[in-house]
Amino acid sequence: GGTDTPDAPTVSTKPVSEIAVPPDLEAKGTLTIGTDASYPPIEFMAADGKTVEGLDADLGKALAATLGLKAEVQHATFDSILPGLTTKKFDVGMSGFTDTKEREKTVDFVTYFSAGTSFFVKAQEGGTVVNTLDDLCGRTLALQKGTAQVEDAAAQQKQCAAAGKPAIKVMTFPDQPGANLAVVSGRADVGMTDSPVAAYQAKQSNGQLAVVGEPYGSAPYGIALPKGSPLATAIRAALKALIVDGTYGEILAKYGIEAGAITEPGINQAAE
Amino acid sequence: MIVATGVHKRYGTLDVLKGIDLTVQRGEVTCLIGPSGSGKSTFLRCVNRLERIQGGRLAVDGELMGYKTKRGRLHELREDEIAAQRAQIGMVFQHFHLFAHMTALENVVEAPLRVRKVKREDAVAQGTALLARVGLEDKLDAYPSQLSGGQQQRVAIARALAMEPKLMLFDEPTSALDPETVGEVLDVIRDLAADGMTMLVVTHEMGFAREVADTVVFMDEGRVIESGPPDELLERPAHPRTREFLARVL
Amino acid sequence: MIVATGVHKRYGTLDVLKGIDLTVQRGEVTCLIGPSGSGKSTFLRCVNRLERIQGGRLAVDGELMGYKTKRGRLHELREDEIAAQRAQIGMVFQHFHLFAHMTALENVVEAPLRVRKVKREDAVAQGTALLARVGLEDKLDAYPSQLSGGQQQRVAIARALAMEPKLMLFDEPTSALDPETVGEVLDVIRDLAADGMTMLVVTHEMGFAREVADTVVFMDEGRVIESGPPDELLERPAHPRTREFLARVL
Amino acid sequence: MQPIDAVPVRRPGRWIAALAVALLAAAVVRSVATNPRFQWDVVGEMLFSDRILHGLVLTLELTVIAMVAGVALGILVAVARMSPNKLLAGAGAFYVWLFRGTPVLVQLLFWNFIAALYPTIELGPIHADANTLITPFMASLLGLALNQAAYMAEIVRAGILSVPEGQAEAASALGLSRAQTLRRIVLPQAMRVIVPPTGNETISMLKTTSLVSVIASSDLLYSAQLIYSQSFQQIPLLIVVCIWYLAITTLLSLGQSMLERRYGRGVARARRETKPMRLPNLAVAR
Amino acid sequence: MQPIDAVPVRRPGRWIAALAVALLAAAVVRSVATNPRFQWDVVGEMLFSDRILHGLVLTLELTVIAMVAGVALGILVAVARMSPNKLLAGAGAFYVWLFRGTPVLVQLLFWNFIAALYPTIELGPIHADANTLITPFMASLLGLALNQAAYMAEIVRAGILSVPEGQAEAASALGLSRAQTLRRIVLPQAMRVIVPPTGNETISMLKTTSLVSVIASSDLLYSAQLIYSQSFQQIPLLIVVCIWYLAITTLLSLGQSMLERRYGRGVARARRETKPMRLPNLAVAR
Ligand SMILES: Nc1ncnc2c1ncn2[C@@H]1O[C@H](COP(=O)(O)OP(=O)(O)OP(=O)(O)O)[C@@H](O)[C@H]1O
Ligand SMILES: Nc1ncnc2c1ncn2[C@@H]1O[C@H](COP(=O)(O)OP(=O)(O)OP(=O)(O)O)[C@@H](O)[C@H]1O
Ligand SMILES: [Mg+2]
Ligand SMILES: [Mg+2]
Repeated sequence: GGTDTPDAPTVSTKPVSEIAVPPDLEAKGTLTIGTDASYPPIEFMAADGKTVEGLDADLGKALAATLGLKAEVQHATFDSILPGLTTKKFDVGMSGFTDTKEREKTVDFVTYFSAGTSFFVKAQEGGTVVNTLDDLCGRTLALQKGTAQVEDAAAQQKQCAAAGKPAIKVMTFPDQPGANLAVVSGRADVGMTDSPVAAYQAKQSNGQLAVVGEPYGSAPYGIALPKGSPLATAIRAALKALIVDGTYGEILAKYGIEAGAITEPGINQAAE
Repeated sequence: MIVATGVHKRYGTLDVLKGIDLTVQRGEVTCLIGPSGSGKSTFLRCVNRLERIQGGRLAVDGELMGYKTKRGRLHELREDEIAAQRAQIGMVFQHFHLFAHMTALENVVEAPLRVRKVKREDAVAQGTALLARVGLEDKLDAYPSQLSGGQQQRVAIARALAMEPKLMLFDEPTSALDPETVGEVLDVIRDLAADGMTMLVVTHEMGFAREVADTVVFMDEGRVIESGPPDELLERPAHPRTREFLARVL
Repeated sequence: MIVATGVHKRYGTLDVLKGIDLTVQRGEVTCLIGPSGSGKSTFLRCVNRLERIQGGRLAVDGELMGYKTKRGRLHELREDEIAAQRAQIGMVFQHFHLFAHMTALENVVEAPLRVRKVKREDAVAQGTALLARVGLEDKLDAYPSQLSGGQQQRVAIARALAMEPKLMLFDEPTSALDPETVGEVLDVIRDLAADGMTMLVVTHEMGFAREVADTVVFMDEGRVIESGPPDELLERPAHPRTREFLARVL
Repeated sequence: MQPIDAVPVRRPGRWIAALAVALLAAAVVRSVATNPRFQWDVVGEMLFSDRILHGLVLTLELTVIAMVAGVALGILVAVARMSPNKLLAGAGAFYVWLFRGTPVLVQLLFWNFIAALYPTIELGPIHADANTLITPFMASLLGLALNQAAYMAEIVRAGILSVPEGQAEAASALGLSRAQTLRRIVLPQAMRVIVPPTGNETISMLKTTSLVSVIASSDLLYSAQLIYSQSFQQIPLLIVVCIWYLAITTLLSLGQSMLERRYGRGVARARRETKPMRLPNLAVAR
Repeated sequence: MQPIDAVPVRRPGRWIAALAVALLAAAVVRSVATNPRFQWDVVGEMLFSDRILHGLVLTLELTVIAMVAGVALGILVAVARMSPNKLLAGAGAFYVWLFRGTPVLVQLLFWNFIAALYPTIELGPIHADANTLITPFMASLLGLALNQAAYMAEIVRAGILSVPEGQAEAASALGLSRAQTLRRIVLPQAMRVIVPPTGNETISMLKTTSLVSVIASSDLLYSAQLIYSQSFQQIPLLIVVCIWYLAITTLLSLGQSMLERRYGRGVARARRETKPMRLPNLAVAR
């Protein structure tokens, strides 16, 4: 497979003056965004090894511009982004975070995208067929550490037990490539990840992986902010402006993930 | 007991033994003397095949060391066959080389237990008796580092005797000892001689050689210069080199 | 040069020196003899303060070793002051203790360069001369491991002399050597004596003591038993313990 | 006897250093104990939680088995490297080069996902599905032990070289075989040199086992990471991990000094025991 | 001279072993070269790609700086541990315990996220924002070097203990100060024992640097991981990583043997050189 590097994003740079930016941020002049650039197409490292690209990078730059700030997109490991908000290393975290109740205990989210979860398996004749979460019982499932699917799998585990079916054997890998390799090598039967990611890696894998079944759920992606940050309303307003002026739609189209577009951003909208 | 004819030994390009002819009769004590570097230690090491020889023939008790003759040709012996030959020859080194991690008794019983496969209780009984014989009945459980040089060398002698060798080789057994403890070790060797053990002793102690040896052999530059009964060789050396050497050490 | 009065030294609960009184005059050679464990080495080590003493007074060239007197009280010296005292006393060890990673010349010039801060070219010139004096002009660049025992000990003597000491201490300088090389080292010490160097020599070589010593001191069990000119002490010892010891070593 | 009643040298530097260290220690302890960000309540709660203890057990299992196998194989490799047989010596050197030269991480991935390269393994009569032949636990052990063996081989070789040649020679002269000489005479004495770096290696291994996370095995550290990736209590969970590691390291260090004493038998001179190596006291101001 | 013209002992085991090793090697090479799953074309393409080379540079930088700092600090800690001064000795022992006892990963996280615990750092006159004072590169260095120093301290201590006491004593008797004795006499001779395990440690460090990925610094391995997380070419990229590590390990091993020769000066006896330690040839069937 090759590496598709989309053209530089076209971003509306016109500040929306009526949005109130917290004074300390205004003084600093830059919005520092933490992201783990190993999750294409949501975010990934450009071929130069320094620039972060993908939905979150482009949208983050557009949001900063709207707020009259410069954007600084910093690569960090997924685990370290939310703690980095507490230490003020980052102003916001944009790394395809699914807004969950559990996470809302420590941070606030401005929702900006709606992703389902897709199943993927090794592409082969008569391979594993998984259509719904219930089909997971008794199978070996490969996941990436810290993703929302880890919680989904734990919930489904209880369902399997309640239905008297065999348990899911969950393997949790530190990164998504590890989970993918587990599926390719037959170590795991099936993998589960956000739909846009699943589609992207099926395309990149040279026919080794295939997306199967129907995506389930529609969990919102959220921009993470320190708990109680006044920046939340500002970001929501800026995002709303980008949706209205069409910049939002352009960015999604660029990565072929228009399916996940939302119309009304919210704050802390995790599903029960 | 030892019959060496024309023994040659080379290290790389250095000829160390240039044709040694030497015979040691059963029950005899032979002392080997000569200046430093003359090849005395090397010859001793050849006798029990710690070194291979490059020419000549070397037999102990009628067996070639390291070879057997089959259909008129020499065949090298295997490791285990050489080990069996070595087990019949006791060797006492200048620096004792006691096994540092074992007590005196453990040093003595190690080879009987592992090589002769003696039962442990028999080996311990024999080892205790041997250590008593060299005057160390109260040092059975001492580690080498807790013993004086003279005591260590006596343990080394007991260790060699434990294999019930036919022949004992001594390489300057007293030259690493302080003057006061030399006597202890020489006494033990004197006793062995009195018991009829066949021995080849490299030594610088001329008084001892004169008293105990049946034959004294003088070596220089890898050759045997002359040999004979001690009072003859030490008092009336035939060869000028022998005379020169004796003048220096006596 | 050395004045020791009532020197006591303890290791833990073991009294090693039990009141040593001993005087060495400038330009004199004193030989210290005595059985193993009598405390000869310990006394030597106290003289240049490699060990502290627990009682008595020990002065070299009029200075207390390790202390100074200020307003009637003893004050301990600092490390660097003790090092300066030591630099005036040359010591030669039984096992040479040459610096293994340095050539003969490097061994000799090390202390002049670092302690006396002599210029390198001067140190090298002096070191070369000293090594020539002990007969090693052709071994300047040899490492200790490439030298025989006798050669190593001569380098050790040159190394001590390079600090131009007022006093030389020798601890059994020949007892780790093979009999043929003992002579080389004794010759060097003999020359030093002839040049008027003050020396305190622990030795087992009675012949040498008789020839070179001005005074022979016999020690046993941490005490000086008797002392006197060599022909007197060695031929007509007053004390039965001296007689017994001499009977064993001579 | 005239006693020596001397005024000791004044060492103000030493006192200042002592005071500084004491003050620093007090400040650190106070700050750590009172800083709420350490969340000591969570630490107490998680220390004996099931998931952490399960991780701990895997860590210990892997450490013990991998070290034992690594030491055993390391001895074989060291002996092979020192063999007079050129082929064996070459094979030993190659082994050390290959396994020291590649990261354990890659070795773990290789063994676990070998099926991605070789879906079935054929070794003469054996013909098996790679994934059933090599379970993830097996893969962890293979990765860790084979790697460790390469490092141990170097340590064992240094140990063997430290035993004076005379020892092996004396054993040969007594008629002991080469194998007996190695096992009874050379190795026990080499242990004195082998044990301290092996202690280092064991303590390292304890932490290295956490690399098995790349093949989705949950050792102590990865268990904690999995927990905090959901609960965001990163700091207290890492403290829990450190407490366990420190506890085990303490035990291992004790074990090490016991082994050192055991193999020091007969080596330390009696008089040495009362006289430890004295060393320049560099760091103290004069 | 009567020559010895003897029939050598037959060693069929040795020949069979040679054949087996040769066959095995051939099979492995063939299989690796022809298995398309290794994607050798990608390996060739990526080996000198910019991102990989950048990662390589960071790996080398970190390894060199962390090892140099670790060795220097390790010497200080070792000397402190062996000091007659109780306080210093205790501080040294505590240092080794703490840093060997906690995983480098946690230490790296600690330094990088120290701001989570102490948002501003106040050290007397210095008063700074933790995040600006400690950059990720600084954090990486602190974590790696402080940890390495603990392991090096043990190695240096073993080295110092291996130098015969007589050497330090002879130096004192000549009037050298304690510092001079340590620097000029004891340490140079200790190097012989220090160098081989330090080689092990350096080669380890090369790989340990990849832990800095937890603070998002892209060393060699993490650069490869970032690339394959997008391009899905995990196997060939890991091969690229291994090739680089093997190349550097080879260079380091050469450097190590040069150092060993340098510090072996004067130690090997002239006659030893022609007579290496002979070892039982265990693994060969008789
Ligand atoms: N392993 C070896 N490699 C090279 N040369 C050696 C070896 N062993 C001995 N030699 C050389 O062989 C010669 C004879 O040595 P050997 O030790 O047999 O002499 P020696 O008569 O025992 O002397 P000494 O009285 O000093 O023990 C010497 O020149 C020595 O350097
Ligand atoms: N560092 C030490 N710790 C404990 N005891 C010691 C120490 N050094 C020496 N001794 C003891 O002090 C006593 C005197 O030892 P010293 O070495 O001075 O004797 P010596 O007369 O030189 O004997 P030798 O002729 O054997 O060298 C001995 O009993 C010895 O065991
Ligand atoms: Mg010899
Ligand atoms: Mg003495």
